[in-house]
Amino acid sequence: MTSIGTGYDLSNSVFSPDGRNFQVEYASKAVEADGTAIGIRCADGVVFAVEKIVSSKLLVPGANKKIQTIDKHVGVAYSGLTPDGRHLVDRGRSESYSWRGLYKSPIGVPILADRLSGYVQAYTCYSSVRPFGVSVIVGGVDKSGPHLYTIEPSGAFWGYMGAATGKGRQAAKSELEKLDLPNISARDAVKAAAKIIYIAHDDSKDKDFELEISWVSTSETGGDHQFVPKDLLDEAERLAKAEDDDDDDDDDEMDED
Amino acid sequence: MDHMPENWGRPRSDVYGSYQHAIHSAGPQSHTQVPSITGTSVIAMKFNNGVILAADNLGSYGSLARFTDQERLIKVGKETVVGFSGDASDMQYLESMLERLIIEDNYEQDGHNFRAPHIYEYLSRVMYNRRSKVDPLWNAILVAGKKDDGSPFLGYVDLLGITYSSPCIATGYGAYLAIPLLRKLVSEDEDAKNVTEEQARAAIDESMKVLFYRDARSLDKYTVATVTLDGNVKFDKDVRCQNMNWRFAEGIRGYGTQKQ
Amino acid sequence: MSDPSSINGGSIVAMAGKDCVAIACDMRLGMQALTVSNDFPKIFQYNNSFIGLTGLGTDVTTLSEVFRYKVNMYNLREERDIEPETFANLVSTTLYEKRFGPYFVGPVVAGINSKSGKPYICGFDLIGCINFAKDFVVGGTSSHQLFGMCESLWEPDLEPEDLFETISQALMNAQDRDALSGWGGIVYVITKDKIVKRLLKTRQD
Amino acid sequence: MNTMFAEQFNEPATNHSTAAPIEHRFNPYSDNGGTILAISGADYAVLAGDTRHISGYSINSRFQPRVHTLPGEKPLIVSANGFSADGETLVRRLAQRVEWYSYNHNKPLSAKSCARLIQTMLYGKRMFPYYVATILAGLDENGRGAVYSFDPVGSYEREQCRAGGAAASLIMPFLDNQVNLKNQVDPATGEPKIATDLSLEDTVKLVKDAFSSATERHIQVGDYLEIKIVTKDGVSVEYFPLKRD
Amino acid sequence: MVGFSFDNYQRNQFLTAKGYPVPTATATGTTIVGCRFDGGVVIAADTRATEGDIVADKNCEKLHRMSPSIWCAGAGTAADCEFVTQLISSTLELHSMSTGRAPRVVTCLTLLKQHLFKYQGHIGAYLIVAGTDPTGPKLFSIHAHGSTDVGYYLSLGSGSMAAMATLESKWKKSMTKQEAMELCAEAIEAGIWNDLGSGSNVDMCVMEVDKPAVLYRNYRTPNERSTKEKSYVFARGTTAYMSERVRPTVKPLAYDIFEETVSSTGGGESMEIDG
Amino acid sequence: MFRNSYDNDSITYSPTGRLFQVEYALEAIKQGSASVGLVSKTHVVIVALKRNAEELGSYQKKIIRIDNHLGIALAGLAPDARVLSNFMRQQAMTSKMVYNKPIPVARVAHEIGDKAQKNTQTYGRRPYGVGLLVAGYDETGPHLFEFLPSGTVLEYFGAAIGARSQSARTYLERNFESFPDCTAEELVLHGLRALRDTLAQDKELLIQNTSIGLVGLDTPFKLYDNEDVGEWLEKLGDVGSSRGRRQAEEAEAEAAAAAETSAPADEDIPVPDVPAEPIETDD
Repeated sequence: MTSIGTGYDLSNSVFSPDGRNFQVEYASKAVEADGTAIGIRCADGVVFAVEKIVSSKLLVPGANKKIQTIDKHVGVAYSGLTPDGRHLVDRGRSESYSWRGLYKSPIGVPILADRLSGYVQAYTCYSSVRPFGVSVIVGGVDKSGPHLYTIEPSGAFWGYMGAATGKGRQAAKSELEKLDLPNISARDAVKAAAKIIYIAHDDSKDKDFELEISWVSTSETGGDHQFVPKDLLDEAERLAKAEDDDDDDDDDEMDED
Repeated sequence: MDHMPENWGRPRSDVYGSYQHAIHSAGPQSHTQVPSITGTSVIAMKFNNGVILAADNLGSYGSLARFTDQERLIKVGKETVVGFSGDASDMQYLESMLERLIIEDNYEQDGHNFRAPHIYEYLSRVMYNRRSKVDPLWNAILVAGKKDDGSPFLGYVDLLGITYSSPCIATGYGAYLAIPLLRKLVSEDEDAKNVTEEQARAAIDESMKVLFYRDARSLDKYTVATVTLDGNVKFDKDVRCQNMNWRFAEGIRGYGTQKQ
Repeated sequence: MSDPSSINGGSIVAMAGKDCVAIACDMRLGMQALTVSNDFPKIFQYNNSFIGLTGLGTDVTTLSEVFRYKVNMYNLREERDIEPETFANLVSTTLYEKRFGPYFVGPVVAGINSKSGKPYICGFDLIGCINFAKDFVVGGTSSHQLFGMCESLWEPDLEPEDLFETISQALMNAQDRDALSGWGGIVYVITKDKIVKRLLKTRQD
Repeated sequence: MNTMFAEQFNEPATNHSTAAPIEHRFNPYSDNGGTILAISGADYAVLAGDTRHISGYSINSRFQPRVHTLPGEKPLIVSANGFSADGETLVRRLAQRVEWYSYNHNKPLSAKSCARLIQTMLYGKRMFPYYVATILAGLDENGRGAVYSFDPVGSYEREQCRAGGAAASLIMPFLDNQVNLKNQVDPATGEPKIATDLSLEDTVKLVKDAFSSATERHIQVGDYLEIKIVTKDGVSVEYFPLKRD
Repeated sequence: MVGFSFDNYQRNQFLTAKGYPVPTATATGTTIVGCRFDGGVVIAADTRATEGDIVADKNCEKLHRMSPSIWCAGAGTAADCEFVTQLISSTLELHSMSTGRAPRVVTCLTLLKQHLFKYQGHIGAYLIVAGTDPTGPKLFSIHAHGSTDVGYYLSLGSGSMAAMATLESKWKKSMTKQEAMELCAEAIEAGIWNDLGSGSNVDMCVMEVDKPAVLYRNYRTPNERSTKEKSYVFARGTTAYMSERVRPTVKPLAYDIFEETVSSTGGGESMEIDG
Repeated sequence: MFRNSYDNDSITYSPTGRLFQVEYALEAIKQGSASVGLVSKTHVVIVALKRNAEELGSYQKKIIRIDNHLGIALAGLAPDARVLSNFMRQQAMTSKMVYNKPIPVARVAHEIGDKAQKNTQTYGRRPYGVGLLVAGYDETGPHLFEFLPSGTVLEYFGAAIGARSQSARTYLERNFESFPDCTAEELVLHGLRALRDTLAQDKELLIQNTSIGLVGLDTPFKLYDNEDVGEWLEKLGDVGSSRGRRQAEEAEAEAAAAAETSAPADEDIPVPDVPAEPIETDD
């Protein structure tokens, strides 16, 4: 790393001679350390899934949600510093709340993603703040259809049909590419998402994890962002496990289930 | 041709009286002190398995029956119904506030949902604070649903921030015409335990009919909403007054001494 | 500003007992908050009928003279005493005659019918609507207080001496909570053949 | 809404020729009836109120309790009566202030201090007052019953007993007479009677009679009587039916 | 009627101008109803008279007899109801003596409305007029300004809407006497329980064709006061007084007895003239 | 402790994406005495060890009542906890005033989490130096949350923070499966046993140094201090440090935990300094 010791990486809003903002890059490291999060844009909606690393068996299963809701119709999943993620979600909520106050209608997902990325970008511009240590997948259904975006710590945002971030993003991305996007149904996308999280999970590094899946779909949830029903989650997890076992039978010892 | 755009589409001044320009030219310091499009009574009562309420579908502009498809009962959250009488624009403002309240409540999806007492308290604070600014929201509101202990809840709040609960409540003319009928069934909370949903519905229908007979700003088309203790909310829309009787008027001639 | 019937202040109460009635008044005459006199009795006797007149001082005096005149005329025409019932109707019509320019008074009548021996009490509004009562009637600026007192203290069939205690306590405690009444009290306890008049010992403020 | 009746019955001779336009001014106050009554004794205090809630000539609710218990280990009871929206708000805000007091000072608020706090809160709205007659009841530092009464802008006084609200003027002289034995002399000596502490049982009887009498003569009083009693053991409640017409 | 005297009018106008508001008379918040049935008509009223928020009379009479078969229920200013019905009642009596026939209800109605109209609403009487005459049972209402109305069922007063709600929901075209009586009683009770201006008891009057009217004073009494917890009779001597004067009741025609102070008791002799 | 250039403030990432200032704030918690929390199906218990600054000094308040249904136990900078508890009380009262509803435990816990996060992203502030165990009972049941200065808020069946809390955690991990069916009393005793494991060698649980908070179904938050603790300690029986009794493997775990703590956690430092970096950059 050429950054250390140069002094150009000690403050936000400072470029190095070769035009890099190291603090933003370091923030991305925080993202890479956290569990995988993915988003899938399907035929009439969006599916989110996260791999929640279980650091203690005293944690209450199912209680510490990582996927959050920004508005009725918008969900968000992220990897990185969870408190930073909550901060950004808070900002998203007030954007969408004030939009409703002004226009008496739900905010469009592209506009929301645009405003959020602007907010994130602002945190790269000043020495008095630090960049967000999260990479955010935000998606939902509005009157122009389903949308899925990721927002990077730099404030850059892109639209996706399938997005992944966190530790296992590489594996997840290659799996996402195999899907028939965006024609996949919401239900199939849920099952696919479960499978991808299981594949992306690295058993050698993290012992235990919890799967969390939510969706927004015109046909399944009436356009509202909700966690998927328990039976569907169980089924998706069962299928994912079965497949994961098949794949990994040779090279991995399965001892946790 | 009237060249003043603000007059277009208004009721004719020679028939309905001139438009109150004070409303239009109100400056930022001047608060709306007069309701314009209004809805009349909302009536409600508890029964053994919940609360039932009704409001007709008329939006009046003074004495003009301006809108005949005004919905004044709304579902808020999962198991609460709020009924509005009074100014329609203030009602819509409150509606949007409640919608956003519920959206905020659903952010966490953590099993906590606002129920009737919480929505009622919120509305009460909003109404009282606005009256304290001498800038009231010109409504009388009923909130119906479940209490925290699972029993039926019914509460009233109005433009002054006055609040009270009772097993039967009605706003507007309903307080004079419907309450005597409803109170015969449920004078206290205990009485509600002996009233079935069918009996309650019959009493509500009867009251709406009496209101249509005697309240000049009412309509014979109304909505009935029922909240049951299992958390269900049922809306029955476009209900019509049944078995009305106007024919006895045929037997009446004049106002006293006229021959039959 | 206070209405005309509470410029001068004053209170009156009448109660029925067992073969007896009592009527009592305060002694105050004021000009708004200023007390002018503590010797302004408001009960007048015509034959065996008693009337208590509260309200505008001038009307109290005027009406007491009007009634004296009218009762005297009745006596001369009819050659008999006036009964309380008849007197009550006389009061009523006299007041209603001034329907659109009323005397500002709230009269109370009490007496015992000389034929039947029955106690009779009644009250009026300022235009002569009679309020027939079996228990008690009140009037004047402390009428609210008197209603509360009488409703709590009164009970049926009180003997004359008990009736005196009850009506006196009602009057005194009521007028103590009214700035416009007080400064003494007079109580008449009337039985078929005896009239007991007592001047109460009360606060003088 | 009751102006309808006022026009019909109270003002038949309304002058129709007034040229001024009809002005719909918003009046931020109204009257919701209700009567309250407090009596303090040697080791108790009683605060009672009817439960009828009215607007104009209508009964809004037959059971809307208006006597509130403040939070804390040594509870105080309070009722603010008149314009019910102001009354409810005052009591709720007071309850929160009392709770903050116990957080900040690690001890319950005494009756005396609570009375002063109420004064501050009432006077704080001197120019837009809470339209209420307020009574506070509890036990003082020595365990004696204490009753404080307040006017709408915070003038207050500790008293033996006090009635407030719609029928206060009917009840107050009765209390003077029966609690403080005003205008009574001892028949044996001719000396004025000296008031002594009433037993709790007698007090409750007196309260019931005061209210049943007020119900007879005041149209706003009725339905139920709620009697709250503070003793060193806490607050107990008793209900008593009143006439409903 | 001799007519009203306006002697005090100017003085009172002066007082009003100085800012003293005119005190209100006993204005009865009231519930009154009337209802026809097959072969007759029934009217009913509550019995509460109020002065502001205070109950002035717990059991007053709001049903007034106009003629043996015509009765009138009154709401509004109590004195006006009392005196206007008295006045028209005597006019009717004279009329019927002059014609030798029982008065008709429409005659009563016309006399009342003409009188009230003349006074332009200043006589605050709101009346329900009912009765039977050779043309059958009749039921009317009159407002203070003199307008009248005909109906099968009517209600008036501050509790009129509570009563009307009951009537509208329970009334039917053909009813028996008993049904009509129960309906009216229930309508009045609706006023008693729901309207603060109405209370106490139900008075009722039933008028059937070819029968004398029957008055049911206190037809229902749902508001008896329960006994008090304590008795408040004072020990004799509890009230201190400064002086006492005892006199016998006044003896007939001996007016100068005022000048004497007689301390004996003993009953007076009653006069024979009244006998 | 070595000093690097990335730990001067809370708004600078290290090249590996860490926030040292925030991590140091987490260390501050370990300077405080231990607090332990645990949950059954119906109740939550928080217990805490109090310290006094010197022999004659009073003991530090460790458990704070927030509302009828809610309380917190703290470890670390007590003044910071006071600020946070006041904020929580404010939130709880607002909820009661505006919604007539006791504030949901999860929501108030996240409120302080979000508040703490802001201190980690803006220059001129320092992260809070206190960890909290938020215990409460609401309509979704009993809840126990651990709040950390990073803004992290997680829900646990059982949690321990503060000096030597690893020992308590070990106890909790070994026993937590039995917690759900515990009565309130059993739960308190479990809590005390876990707390006992955090004691220094020669110390024992006394009525002066033990605080217990209990809340749950039909049980408004009840704080036991001083004399009130006596009966609980009697029920507990053995109040001494369990170090002497500890088995070898546990001693090992303890050693590891002690290694984590960079400064010796002396019992007589009530408000510990953050080692290496004094917190003088505060605003």
